[in-house]
Amino acid sequence: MGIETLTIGKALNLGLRRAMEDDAKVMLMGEDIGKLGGVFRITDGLQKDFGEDRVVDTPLAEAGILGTAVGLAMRGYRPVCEIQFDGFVFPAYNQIVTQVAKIHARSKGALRMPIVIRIPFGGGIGAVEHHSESPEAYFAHTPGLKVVAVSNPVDAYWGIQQAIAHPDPIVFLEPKRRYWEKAEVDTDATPDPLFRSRVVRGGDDVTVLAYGPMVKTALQAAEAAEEEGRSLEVVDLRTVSPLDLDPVYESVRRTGRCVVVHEAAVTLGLGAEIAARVTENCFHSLEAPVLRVGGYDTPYPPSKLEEEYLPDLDRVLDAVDRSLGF
Amino acid sequence: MGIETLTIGKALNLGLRRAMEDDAKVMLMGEDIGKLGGVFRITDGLQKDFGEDRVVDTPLAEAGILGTAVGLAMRGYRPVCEIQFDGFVFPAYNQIVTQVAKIHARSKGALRMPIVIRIPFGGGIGAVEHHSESPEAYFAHTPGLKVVAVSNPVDAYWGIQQAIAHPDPIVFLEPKRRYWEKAEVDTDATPDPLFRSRVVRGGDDVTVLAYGPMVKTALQAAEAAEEEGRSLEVVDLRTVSPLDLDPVYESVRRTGRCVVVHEAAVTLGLGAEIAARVTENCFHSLEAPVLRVGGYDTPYPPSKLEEEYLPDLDRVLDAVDRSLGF
Amino acid sequence: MTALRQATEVVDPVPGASSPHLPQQPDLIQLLTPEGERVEHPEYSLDISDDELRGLYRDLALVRRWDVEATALQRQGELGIWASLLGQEAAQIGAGRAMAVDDMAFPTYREHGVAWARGVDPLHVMSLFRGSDNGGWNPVERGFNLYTIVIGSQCLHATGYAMGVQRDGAESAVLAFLGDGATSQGEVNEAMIFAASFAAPVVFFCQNNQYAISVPIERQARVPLFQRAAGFGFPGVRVDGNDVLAVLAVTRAALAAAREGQGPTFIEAFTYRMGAHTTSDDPTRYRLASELEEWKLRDPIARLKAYLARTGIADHAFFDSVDAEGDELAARIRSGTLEMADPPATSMFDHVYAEQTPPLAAQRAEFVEYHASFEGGDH
Amino acid sequence: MTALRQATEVVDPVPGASSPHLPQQPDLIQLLTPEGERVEHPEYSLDISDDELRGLYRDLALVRRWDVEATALQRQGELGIWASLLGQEAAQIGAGRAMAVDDMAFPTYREHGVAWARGVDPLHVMSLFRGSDNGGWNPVERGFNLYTIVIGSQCLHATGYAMGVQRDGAESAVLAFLGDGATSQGEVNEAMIFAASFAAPVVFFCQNNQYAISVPIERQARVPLFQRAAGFGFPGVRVDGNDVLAVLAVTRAALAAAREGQGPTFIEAFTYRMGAHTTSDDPTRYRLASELEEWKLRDPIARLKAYLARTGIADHAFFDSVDAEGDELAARIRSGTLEMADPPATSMFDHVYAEQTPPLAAQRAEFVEYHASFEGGDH
Ligand SMILES: Cc1ncc(C[n+]2csc(CCOP(=O)(O)OP(=O)(O)O)c2C)c(N)n1
Ligand SMILES: Cc1ncc(C[n+]2csc(CCOP(=O)(O)OP(=O)(O)O)c2C)c(N)n1
Ligand SMILES: [Mg+2]
Ligand SMILES: [Mg+2]
Repeated sequence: MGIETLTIGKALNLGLRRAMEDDAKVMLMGEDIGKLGGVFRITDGLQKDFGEDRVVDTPLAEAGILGTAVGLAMRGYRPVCEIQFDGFVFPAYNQIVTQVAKIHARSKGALRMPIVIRIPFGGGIGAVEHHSESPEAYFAHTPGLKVVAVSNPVDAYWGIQQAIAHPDPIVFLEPKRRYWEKAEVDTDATPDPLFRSRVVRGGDDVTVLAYGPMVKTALQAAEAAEEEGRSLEVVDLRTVSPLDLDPVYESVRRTGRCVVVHEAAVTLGLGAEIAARVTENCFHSLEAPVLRVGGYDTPYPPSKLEEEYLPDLDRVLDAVDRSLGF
Repeated sequence: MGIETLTIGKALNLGLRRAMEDDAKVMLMGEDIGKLGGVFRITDGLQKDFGEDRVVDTPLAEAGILGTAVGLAMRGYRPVCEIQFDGFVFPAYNQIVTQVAKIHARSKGALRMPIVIRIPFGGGIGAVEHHSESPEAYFAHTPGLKVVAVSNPVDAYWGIQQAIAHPDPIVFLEPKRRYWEKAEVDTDATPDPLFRSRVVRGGDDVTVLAYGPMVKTALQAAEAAEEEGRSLEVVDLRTVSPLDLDPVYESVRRTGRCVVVHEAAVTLGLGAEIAARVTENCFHSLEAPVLRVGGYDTPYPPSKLEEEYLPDLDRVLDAVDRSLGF
Repeated sequence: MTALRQATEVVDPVPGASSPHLPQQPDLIQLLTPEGERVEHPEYSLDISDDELRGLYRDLALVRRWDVEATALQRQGELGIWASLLGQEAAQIGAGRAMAVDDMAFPTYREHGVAWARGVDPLHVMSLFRGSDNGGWNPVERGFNLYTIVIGSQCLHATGYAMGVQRDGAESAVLAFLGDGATSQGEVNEAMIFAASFAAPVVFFCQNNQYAISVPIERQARVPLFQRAAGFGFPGVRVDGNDVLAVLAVTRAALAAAREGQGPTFIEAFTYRMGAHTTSDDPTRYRLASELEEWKLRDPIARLKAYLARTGIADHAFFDSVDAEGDELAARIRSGTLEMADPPATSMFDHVYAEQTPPLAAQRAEFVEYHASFEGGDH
Repeated sequence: MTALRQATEVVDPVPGASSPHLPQQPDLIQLLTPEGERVEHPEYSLDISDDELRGLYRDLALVRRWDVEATALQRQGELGIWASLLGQEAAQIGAGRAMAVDDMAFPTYREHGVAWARGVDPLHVMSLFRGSDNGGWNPVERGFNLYTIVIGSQCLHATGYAMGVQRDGAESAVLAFLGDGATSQGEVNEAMIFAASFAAPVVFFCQNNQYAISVPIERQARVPLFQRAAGFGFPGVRVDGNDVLAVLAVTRAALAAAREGQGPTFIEAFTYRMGAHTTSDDPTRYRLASELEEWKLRDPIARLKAYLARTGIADHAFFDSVDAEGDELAARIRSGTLEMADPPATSMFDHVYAEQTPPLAAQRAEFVEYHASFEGGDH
């Protein structure tokens, strides 16, 4: 195909299509993913082309989707499950945590669980309750799962294919409010590996970490900071579990300061783990504690308040200031 | 009643009894809690004395237990739900996270959710899969819930009563492998408040934090350390959410070193949050990074390996050594 | 095994019928035909005054008018989203009006008609869809819970509430609303199991509007939904959900049975979602326009109007007055929505707990301080 | 509402029967009476050779012998816990022997009889209850999944596996095991919904042993469990679970129907847990000894033995040889269990992922280093 300008949504759609072409065992399952193409149209056109046996509109039951995916995986299929919105993954929680995550270990490797759980996550779209959640820490705390979050069309296109080809279960987080953001995707390129973080902007004063929708926010903050003469290094974590922090340690050893940004509630969000690890690994280089910018420890608020709840450029800069002022 | 020597299990039983006597709206719900008295006998004799309407053997469905508890709470009852083992709370996860935790906020305070979710948690009892889990971080990351963990008969006796009387939903963690440990309980005393941590042993060299079953382990480590001439201060966190860290900050500012111990997997376990906060609040006092001793990032292993998996005295001392050697 | 297979009736397209989603007569309880003819049913009769009949018409017309206004307000950017009840007015008004004052309803996100019948101010519902709050009426006071968006979760709440009613020795009943899609959720089935086990005074009122967003009912169930209940040990009935009289009669009977200690009932109100799933939805992707056309012939309001007009129970003046009242209501909803103040930002910290925690209080204080810092205009 | 109420049959203590848990004849499929009389059933016949009959007896006797040995080993501290199948041998052997080689079973934690029938080495089962691993046989190879301990979760796996069978165009079927208590889990009901929706080749085999630990079946269901299936749109049958011949016939028929594309069946095997729930349980707290005594009269092994002996299909020599074989098996299980090596500690790190992660590899390395430090004997 060569180089194309794609939105994140379209990149996912094409990535799914390519994965289905490459491997006849790949199946999509979920609510409204067939004729409707999913509420975000990520699976648009796929049922038409691959048939109802490979793009399955399921009954309205998330435990059912994940539980049958387990059986399908045992039978050699590679189910890609769409959870319609982040807040609706919880009925499937038992299957994910006690089954999907544990079956490889339970069977001492005899059974693989190449299941991808696609979740459009995060807020900022003016939605009603349960449509703006960031549940990644629940999964990252669960051994046996892997968790990735994409932030741009290139990673979306390749990441979904890599996740589907991967032998372990992956929670694949899609930044729903960025679905419509565009970039050039070279479909002939060699992609970066899935489980690697990436420095997306070099800088010297403070290391800022983000993933998914917050990468853009972090980059905006870096631009604004530049105008004030401050140089932020921005890392797109890309992989939430396992964490790939070696490039972060390297960066923090240089900058001496670190700020982590995510939408999830700050308490026991990814920032907690990253702060603990960065402090352990860079103790003597740190000139300030790792600071965290996240959602407040409240339920996601009604949408009229979401701009106050979500980390934005200003809150990132405020943390940068506090770090520099420490 | 005065002073009695009670096991944790018996203290809980008496505390439940007293709560039921004090308030006719208190109800117990769960699997096998009636005639059997629960698989750990914590509710022994209560159905006989309070009847089947107040001590309810439910159908075998955890979502059902929590979901009906929500309705009962709306109707003015105070349901105390027993989850038979930690690993079986996950079918109720949706109700806990999307309903129990959010209804107070959703209703702007019009509805209260005075629900207690009792969970015997943690390992060390030689059980099969799913009977040894430590799910506290999942709940502590969920705004709207409160989470406490008791470590001794006194806190068990008072804590369960305080939790039941409290207006917010509380995940009440009982250290199952310590159910049979005894202590004197003065049932006429004035109890400590529920949401406060407690220094249970004074010391100068390293601050060691633990909760639930690990408090005993931490105390054992402190004793062993003393023989080697090291003085550990041990804090029983007691409340896992909200955290009560002021006494910890005070301690760490004195010792300059901190070790957190829990059975849950280290990644995104409570140690992560505590490390982040302690570092933020005691940055200039810390002489070593906060170190964490926890379960490995693996599923809880088959019981023949649980002693290797669980933090023990030696692993705590090893972390203390590493902290002192930093 | 053939004998076994026979035992169950599978929903196959009715031969000769143009849509698989049309009501199948044998099971369907009806008191008013699509043409507006009053018919008798051997088990369900309805004693109803002319005043009450006009009241029902007024309810139906006003909630439809509200719905139209809300859809318009959403299109104009005043609501984040709107879940239309178009076509389901009779099911909702029939059910809502069957309730006694002390009864309690547990709605989904679409029960605006029930909210209306329970006396909830439409502006409370608008504030939810506008994103100002999550509804904000007092559920217990109104006998009408807040909208529940996680599919099916409210069925367990309803059952638990009914267990509380039982324990109180109260003579009231609980009405749990759910959609056809919701019947596939584990929690909904657990609710029926608990309700049966405890003989709880709860009635499950399922609006089978033929779709869960794009997914047709055949994906959720291969046999009529009302038959599900028998498997759990309590009665299920299918009522013409576009017939407000039948819905009223059937729901009244079920609630009465519940109050009398006879336990749960499952009501399948056979109806049709005449609009999109929500304003974000595009039904042309998954259903034929002809299906909608056929259902328009069964419109729940038209048939009552025809009946009232033909029998003379209502005249032009009445219908005109309802129209005028509808316009007033719409105007009030519009201006009320436009004037709705945004909630104070600190409110998100204030209702997380009944007893605030020190760390959250500290977060709130930081939040206030942080925002105050902007007043200085530093950033 | 009385007409509605009539529609469902409630499980009430059978008048005159001494226990509510005794089989009610009208529904129960039986081919061999408790007294060991062969009877005919209008729908189910069984063509079975004498060799096969003796084989079934051998299976029943050997799995009971295994069970006795395992219980003893637990008492002696060699197992952490044991879940006895006592009383349920016929249900399990009948079901297990009904399966074809390519069929796949999804057990709970109690299906030792099915494991036996599938050729799983008993020592694999022992290693789970000993705490050495979680079973460790290869599920797909053996057509027998690992034990699943979270109640009901395996029913969805079975349904998904059956959906895979469908997609492969394979001629095989899936057997999902569950208990009576499990029928209350949302996931189990979702499994039935998915199975019905996709007409998946899965048979739900429910051993109604009357109790979920201490909770009697009446708490889970007010009507016979097999009736649940009709509500989901597929057939349900109740078979005498202590009659190995009836179980075999009924399960064979259901699996054949599944293979032929006729979709799911629910089988309720009406039986009784003659022992404790597990070795940790104390049934005297919740049930009367007299109930057990009555069920002893329905013992699944005694009735087959009586039949074989009376008809001369088997003689003393045969029964003696099975006893001897049982003792050998028990000895092998005992010595195998005692000799079982503990797993290497590092194994807990090695199977978390198919592709190990760097942080976990690092944790493993630290673990190894930490333990090596003890060799020096420092602590
Ligand atoms: C647990 C859960 N999963 C998914 C959704 C997203 N969702 C919202 S409405 C809907 C369809 C509901 O269909 P139905 O129960 O028939 O009700 P209707 O919308 O037709 O009134 C879905 C899938 C949700 N709200 N909750
Ligand atoms: C989800 C879940 N909740 C609770 C338990 C604890 N538990 C183990 S066995 C059991 C009873 C199961 O009863 P039933 O389904 O009838 O099977 P049986 O043990 O009688 O064979 C319970 C409650 C569990 N294993 N899983
Ligand atoms: Mg619907
Ligand atoms: Mg049972």
